[in-house]
Order: sequence, then structure tokens, then C-alpha cells
Amino acid sequence: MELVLLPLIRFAIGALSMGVGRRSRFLAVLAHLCDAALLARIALLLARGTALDATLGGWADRVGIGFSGDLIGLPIAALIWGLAVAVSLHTWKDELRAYFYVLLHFLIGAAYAMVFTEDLFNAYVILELLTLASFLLVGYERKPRQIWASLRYLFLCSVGMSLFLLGIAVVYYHTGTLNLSALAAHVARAPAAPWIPLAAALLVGGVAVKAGIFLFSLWLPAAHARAMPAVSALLSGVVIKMGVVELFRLAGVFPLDLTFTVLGAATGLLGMLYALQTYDMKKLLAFSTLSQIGYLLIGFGAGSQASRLGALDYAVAHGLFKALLFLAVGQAVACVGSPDLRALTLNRRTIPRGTRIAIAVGILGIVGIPPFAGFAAKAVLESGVHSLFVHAMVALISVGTAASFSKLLPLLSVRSAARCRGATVSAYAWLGGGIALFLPLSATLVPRSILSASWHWPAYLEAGLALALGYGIHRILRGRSFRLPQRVFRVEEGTLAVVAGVLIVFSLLRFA
Amino acid sequence: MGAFHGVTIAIVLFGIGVLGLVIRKDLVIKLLALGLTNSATILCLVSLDSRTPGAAPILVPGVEAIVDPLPQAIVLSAIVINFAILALALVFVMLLVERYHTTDSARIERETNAEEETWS
Amino acid sequence: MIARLVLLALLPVTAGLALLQRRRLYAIIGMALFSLLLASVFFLSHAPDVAITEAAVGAALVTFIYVLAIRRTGKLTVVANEVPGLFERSGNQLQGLEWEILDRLARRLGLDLAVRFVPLEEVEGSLLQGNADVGAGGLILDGCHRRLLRTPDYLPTARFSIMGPAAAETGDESEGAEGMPLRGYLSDIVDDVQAGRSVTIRLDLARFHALSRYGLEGYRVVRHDGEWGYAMAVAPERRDLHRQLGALLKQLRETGELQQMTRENLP
Amino acid sequence: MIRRETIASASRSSAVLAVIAVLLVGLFCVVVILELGYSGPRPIDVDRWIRVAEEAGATNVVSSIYLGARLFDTILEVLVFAVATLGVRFYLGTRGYKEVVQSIPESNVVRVGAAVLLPPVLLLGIYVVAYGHLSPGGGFAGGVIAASGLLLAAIALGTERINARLRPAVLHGFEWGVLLAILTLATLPAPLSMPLLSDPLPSGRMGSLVSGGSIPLYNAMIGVKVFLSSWVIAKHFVDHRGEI
Repeated sequence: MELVLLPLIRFAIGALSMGVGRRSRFLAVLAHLCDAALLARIALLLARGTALDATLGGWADRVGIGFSGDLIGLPIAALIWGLAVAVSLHTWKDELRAYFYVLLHFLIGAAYAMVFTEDLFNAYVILELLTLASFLLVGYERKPRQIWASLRYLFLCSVGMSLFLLGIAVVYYHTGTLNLSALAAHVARAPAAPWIPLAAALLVGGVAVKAGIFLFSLWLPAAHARAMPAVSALLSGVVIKMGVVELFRLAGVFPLDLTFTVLGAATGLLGMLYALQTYDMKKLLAFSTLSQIGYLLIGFGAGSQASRLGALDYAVAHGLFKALLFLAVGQAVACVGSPDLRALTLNRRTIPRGTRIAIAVGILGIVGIPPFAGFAAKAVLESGVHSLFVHAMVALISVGTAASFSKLLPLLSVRSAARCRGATVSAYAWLGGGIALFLPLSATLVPRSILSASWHWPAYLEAGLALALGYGIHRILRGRSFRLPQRVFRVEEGTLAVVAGVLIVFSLLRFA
Repeated sequence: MGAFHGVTIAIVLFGIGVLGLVIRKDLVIKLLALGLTNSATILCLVSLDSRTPGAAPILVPGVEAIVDPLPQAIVLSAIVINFAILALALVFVMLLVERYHTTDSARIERETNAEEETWS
Repeated sequence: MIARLVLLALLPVTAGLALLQRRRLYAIIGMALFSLLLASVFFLSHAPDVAITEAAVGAALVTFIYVLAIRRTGKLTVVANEVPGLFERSGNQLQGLEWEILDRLARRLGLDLAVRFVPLEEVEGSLLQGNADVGAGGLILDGCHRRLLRTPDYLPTARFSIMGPAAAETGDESEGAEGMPLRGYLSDIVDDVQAGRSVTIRLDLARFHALSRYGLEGYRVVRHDGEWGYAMAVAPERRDLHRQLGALLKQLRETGELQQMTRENLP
Repeated sequence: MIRRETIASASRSSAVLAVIAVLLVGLFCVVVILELGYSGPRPIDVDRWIRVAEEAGATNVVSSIYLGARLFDTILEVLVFAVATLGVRFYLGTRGYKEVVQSIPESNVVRVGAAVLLPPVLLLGIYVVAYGHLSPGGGFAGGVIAASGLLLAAIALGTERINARLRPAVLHGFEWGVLLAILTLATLPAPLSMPLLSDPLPSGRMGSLVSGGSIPLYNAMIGVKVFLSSWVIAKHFVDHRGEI
């Protein structure tokens, strides 16, 4: 009941804010308050152990759409809420059209529905709504580059969604249900059924296009780098996570651990390489989003409960600090007028101090310095990882992240002239607070036993080593630039990559 | 047997659509190909489940068995969504043409990248 | 059953042929045909709802939108400065020599003609920004319009400078004294002349005639010697259009229609 | 800014791309066709849907699923459509020249044809909407049919005359009002202590025009919404025709 009310209220307020024009930002505040109340209630009910699972409209569960509030849903929903608040704080002063807020509300509402739905086709419709809303938001400023970026995004996502629909067709044909838990029961009964690899490959491939997995979502760097800061924050904070959430849910149905490890490794490595190579700040953030997604995919693929909780934890953490970084770097870019790192460092004086503090906090979070968000989540994740290869991969990605974000260090000199607006500062404070206070927050999600188990000296050692190594690599690479192929980011190559990716996933499931 | 042909042809159509999307450079034709892939998935859904013998899912007297109606119900939503996507994509193509005076995706790609280099 | 199989077999053929078309219009028509076939397949496989929706959306609405969007009957956007006899509006109708020429061009290319009247100095700009395809309205294209594609002069003209009354009273008799080239609209100058205000302006033949209807007593008129001609300008990226327009002008001159049109429009 | 060598290598690389594409996609098709396993057994339980239709009281099983058991999907889909309309209006609405003198070639045949065609097409649309719960069709199909009839008229007579009848501002308000109404009807059961998105109205005698509980209501509202939205979309495309 509450679970459905959450998106419905968002949608209604979105439709309303079409009528009130420029005053719609106040409606947004109202929406945030409603959500806060509902989320609190949901959390309470979950803590009491009340089952929130329901079939919409009170239909029998084999015909209706199933919603379930479980441990995957709630933290991500909280993250969505936090980011929504941050965005409307950040855009409070710049008189955006009602249009922006309508799209924002629809996006957020769809995201809420996404984290709770258990129905495959419902997930399809929600993902399409997310796609269209974010597509329009990316092109909001009507710069031709943005428009081209979002058109590519639309092409690839649409192909992915067709694959997803094919997967739905296969699943429904063989099981006669669209409900994930019923499906899980089916698969558990006949785990060797011949249709399972194909269905899993199609579904995973379709979702992976939206989830920022490397082979699948080659649209991501351009779209995230070219959109306006608030939108980029939403995209890599919320929209990407929706794909990840659906992947997590699918992992509860199909045996996807190996797939996740492979895809995660590829995503992490390639994202890391591109992030090291680029000097365009927003591109750097976009590519590091890729590597982080790879990170938490590997963690989830490791299979143990601790690592899965850690991955979930890390998804929330990443949403927080990546949103903060996108907002802050976006403002810095706006002040300097160029996203090129060299230009930014040259006239870093013009960047307000608040912005640079925000960037600093974001970096602390993302490279995983204790006790900030990144470290807290990583510790939990790695405490659940046992295979050596996975450990190596995870460590490598942390090193790469440290190396690529060492590029931003020159920005952080304290002398400064400009100041930034109160609304912006409050947005920074909101997200930064989340990053700094992440430990108590995640303590509500992660059981105490796992949490305490994750705080042992190797974690600190690894974090320190990763930092040192990363900085070293940064010093080595500094000055010399290496080019990686850029053609892969065109529509054509992207589409082919999606098809190839589906085939790869299929063969992983079929023959391994 | 009917479903066999239906599904096979749906998959083939999907393939044709993807090929058109990859090979043709003209954005409008790319859009047409995209629409083709979506229609192909719809055909796949419908014909997979029209395999079960039965009449159309309208409960008029004299009808005992009907085909599985759920795929048809969800396909309706899919058609609408495809139309929405198409309209928006066309609008964006219009905007691009207004700026670059071409629908050749390769040229647009080059020009945007060039802009980015000059501007960063 | 058989019908369904036949239709199913036709589907890939139609789609393939449609996507192989070089001309977008044919591709769109092919896809419309495809979705009609698809709708009938749905109908035959016991899915009437889907069939109706697919027919209404895929075959009708989508095709409409595509056909509207592409440059089938695209616009031929003309930016013009109003010149009596060459390019002027009477009521909601347009008339004039250049209008007739461009109208023929539009009919030949099967385009809708959309005319936008701008001040004279803005013609070049809107052509270069790609806001319009053809610039017209008594343009004398001399060296300063290098970046535009220009048609050959289709009509000889002359240049006059009108000065005074103030200038006449000061009585500087220097030959070849020039007014500044016309900016904005002719009507402003007409108002000035009727109010007897002082103007020093350089005009071409057609505009001069139009102006002289209002009587130019007290104004000193200098006719500049030299060969000038009216031409039309085409936006830089529309080379094809430039070629077409040149061919049309050549043909009109050879068939003698141009002279006749001139006589009709310019007494 | 375009580099020579990129242009030179473009054709070659695109040929390579085409070959790779054909191979990959062919492989994909073969794999899917072979692995689909549609000759295998499948659990068929169609009766549950018949029960759904009886519970909803609509003879058209599809629409009783579409607007009954899976209402949430439909609402989301209407939202998608609204977003599309919003985007089209936002990106095309503010463009275009003010003082354009258009000369659209209109022949009398087209005018008369449109004038003759418009009423029956509109009627057909209304019929399809009204009987959506009994016979094939429904809000979306009907709305689109009616809108395409209006579109024909617009192409023949020019959009100005129809804009004079249906004023854009009014349309806009009405459109979003209908959307709100749909959302309200969906949340209405909550105060009546029924589950959200369920059907508050009694499902009448099956097969009669007033049956199916709130399904005809939803059909009507969706029909209006879709009619207006697709008219708005089409209108913008008519105004900006020939721009690609």
C-alpha cells in the first residue's frame, strides 16, 4: 500500500506542477516531505517485521503486479529521496521551467516504483519511463552536443529494452508468470531447463544497457558528461542504479554470479583505463561511474551475504559521492567555462571555496578514506569476498580510482576569491553530510556482526596502499597522454556491442 | 506450427532491424529500423502465445477456449511506448538537422566531437 | 492459416526492401506497408486488440508523422526585403518578378514556399545562419557578399543617390557624392520623403522608381555610372538549389519569359 | 575541424563494420531461434484470465487485464505518453518564425475529402473507445483513430482553423487535468478502505454497455487524453513539416 502510494504521489505532484508554472519548486518541497513521511513509515513497518509484499489492486498474485519492500528496495529508495532533495536544493535559485520539475517528479516516481516492483513487464514500462524522462532531461539545455548524446542514449536503450521484452516473452512462454519470486520458484524446480540461459541472457543484456555495464552502455560517457550538472547527478545517482537494482533482483532468480564477476571485471578495468586517459573532468566522472559499477557488480557476484550487502551499501555510497562530485565539478566547469582539467587548474581561483571543499569531500568518499562513505562500504564488501582473483580486481579498481582522482588534487588549494550561493552550499552540505555520516546510516542496513567483522586492519592497510599506489601511478602517468579508441562510443558500435554482450552472457550461462 | 513461423520470422525481423540500425547512416532510416526491432519483439510475444489453440480473447457466447490474453495486454503498452519514443526521437533529429543540415550520423558525430575539442 | 503464413513470409521481404531504399520517402512507405501486414498478421493470430492498435498507430499515425517530418514537400524558405515590382505583398498575396521566379522554382522542386520579410541588411545574415535558403528582394550582390552563392544578374539596374533637402541647401556640388546604402525597409524612407525630412541614401532602380512616385522635389538625385544588376543569393550549403535556380533563370531568359514577366511587373 | 584521414578511412571501416554486423546478428538470430525451445511443453492456465474478466465484468479479456489486473502498467504508459507530448511541445513549440507567409498548395478535392471524412472517422474513434470493454479496441486505439482523422483535416485545411476551435492553452490544461483525473481514480479506493488501484465501482451485468466497473471510465479518460496528446504531437509536426 505505502509502496504504491510513494510513486503515485510523485506522479500526481508532477502532473500538478505543470499547472503552477515557475512556482513548482515549492510543490517539489511538498513532494519531498510526503516521501520522507512514507519512507519513514515503510522503514518502521519493515523494522517491525511486517510483510509489505502486496499485489496491486488486491488481485490474486498470479494475475496482478507484485510489489515487495525488501532489503534491496529500501536503502535505494532512501538514496533516491536524498538525491531528489539535493537536486531541488541545487536548482533552487536558477528559475527552471515547470517542465523540468514535471520530468524530475516522473523520474523519481518511476525510480521508487522500480525499486519495489517484482514484476518483469512492470519493470519494462518503468525503465522506459525512466529512459524517456532522463532523455529529455539530458537535452534540457538544447545544446546540439547534448541532443546528439541523448539521441544515442535513446537508440541504445531502446534496443536494450527490445531485448528485455524478448526475454520477457521467453520467460512467460515457459513459465506462464512474470512475477520474479514465482519465476525463482520455477527455476529452482527445474534449474537445468534449456530455456534458462537464453532468457537470462536477454533479460540481463537488456537491463545492462541501462545499468552502465561496459560492453552494453557505451552511451553513458557522452550522456553523463554533456548533461547539466543536476541532471548528471540524477543520471549516475539514480537512473543507473535502477538498472543495477533490476540486475540484483535477476540475480535472485538466475545463477548469475560468474556473469557478474566477468562483466564487472571488464566494466571496472575499461572504465578505469578511460578515466585515467581523459582530461575532461565530466568525462572523468562518467568513466569512473563505469568503473564503480563494475566494482559493485563484482562484489555482488562474489555471492556471500556480506559482499551482497556491501555491494548494496556501495551502490548507495556511490550515489551520494558521485552526485556530489557531479554537482561540484559542474559548478566549477561553469565558473571556468571549460571542463578541461588544465584550464580548471589554471584559473582555480575563480572556483568558489565551497565548491572546492565539496570536491574534496567527494574525493575522500570515492577513493575510500576512512571513515567516509567509500571506505565504509568497501570494507563491508571486501569482508565478504573470498576468491583471490576477485580481491585482486577489487583492489586494482580502487587503485585506478585513486590514480584518476589524484588528477583533481591541484584544484584543492585553499586560496579563493569567489563565493557560492546558499542554496548550492546547502545541497553540498546535504550530500557531504551523507558521505561523512555514512557509517551510522549503513549500520541500519548491515547487520552488526558483519559490520564489526569488516573493521579489521587489512581493510585500513588496503585503503592506504591503494591510495599510495594510485598517487604513484598518477605521478608516473602525469604529462604523458595515451589515446584509447573513441569510435566505440558511436551508435553503430554501441548497438553491435550490445548484441555481442548478449551472446557473451549467453555463452557464459550455457557453457560454463 | 504457426507459432514456429511467427517466432522465427520475428527473430529474423529483429535481426534485420539491428542490421539497418548499424549499417544505414541516415538517422531517419535508423529510426525506421529501430521501430522494426520493436515491432519484431511485439510479433514474437503475440505469436509465441497464439500457439495455444483458441479463439480471440473476447468472451462472447460459443467461445470455449481462448488464446492467452496476457501477452496481448502487455503488447498494447509496448506499442504505445514505441510510438512515444519514436515521436521524441524524430523531434531530436529535427533539432540536429536544424543545427548541422544533415541526417548523416557519421557527419554529426564528427562535428560534435570537433566542437568538443575546440571547446575544451 | 495459409493466409497467415503467406503474410508472415511477406513481412521480412517488405521490411528488408524498405530499409534498403535510398530515398527516405520510399523507406517510410515501405514500413507503413509493413505495419499494415503486421496488423493483419495479428488479426489472424487471434489478437484483434493488438491488430487495431498496431493499425492505428504503426500504419497511420507513425507514417503521418514521418511523412510530415521529412523534407518531402520541404519548405523553400525565402528571406526577402520588400521591393515594389520585384517582391512585394498586396494583402495576403505576394507578387513581383522575383516572387514569380521563386514560385516557379518551388513548383519545379515541389516545395512549399515560405517567405519571411526582413530588413535589407539582415538577408545575408539569415542566409549564412541557415535560417533560410534563398535571399531576394532587389539585391545588388557586389564584392562584399563573398560567402553567399549568387545567381548571375538576371536584370540590369542602376544606382541612384538621393540627397537633401538639407544636403541640397548646403549646396555641395561634388559629383559622385554617395548616400549611404539603404538599411531597414523602404517604407521608412518613404515616410521620411513624405515628411520632407533630410535623407542621404543610395538606392537601386526599382526602389528609386517606387520612391519617385512620392515626388522628390527639393531632393538632389545623382545617378551613379556603372553596370549593376539584380541577383538572388542562395545559402552556402544549398549548392543544389543554387544550380537549380541558375538553370531556371537561364531557361527563362532563353524562352523570353523573363522579359515578359519584367514588362508585366516593372512598368 | 574535420580531419582528412577520418573521412578517408570512413568508407573502409564502415564496410568492415557491416561485415562484423552481419556475422554477429546472424549468430544472434540463430542462437535465439535454436534456444527458444518453443516446441517444449508449457504450462497453460488461461482460466485465471477468464476469472479476471468475470471479476472485472468485461467481456474483452484483454482490456480487463489492461485496465484491471495490470492497471499500474497502463498508468505508467499514459505517463510515458504524457512525457512524449511534453517533450514535443517543449522542443518544437517555441520554434518557428512569427511572420511567415505560408503558401500551402491546397486543392478543393482534398478540402472536400477531409470535410467528408472527418465525422465518420471521429465517430469510429468514439465507438472504439465506448465499446472497448466489450469488443476489440479501447481508449488508446480509439483516441489515436480520432486524432488521425483530425490530422487529415489539419493537413487539408491548415492547422490555424483547427487551432481556432481547439485552443492550445485550453488543450494543454485539459490534457493534464485528465491525467490527474486518471491518477485520482486510481487512488480513490484508498479512502474507501479498498486496496489502491482496485476497482471502486460495481461490475455490472457482463456484456452490457455499462459493465466492467471503472474500465469504461478509464477507457474514456485514456481516450480523451490520447486524442488530445496525439493531436498536439501531430499539430507540431504539421507546423514544422519538412524540416528533416
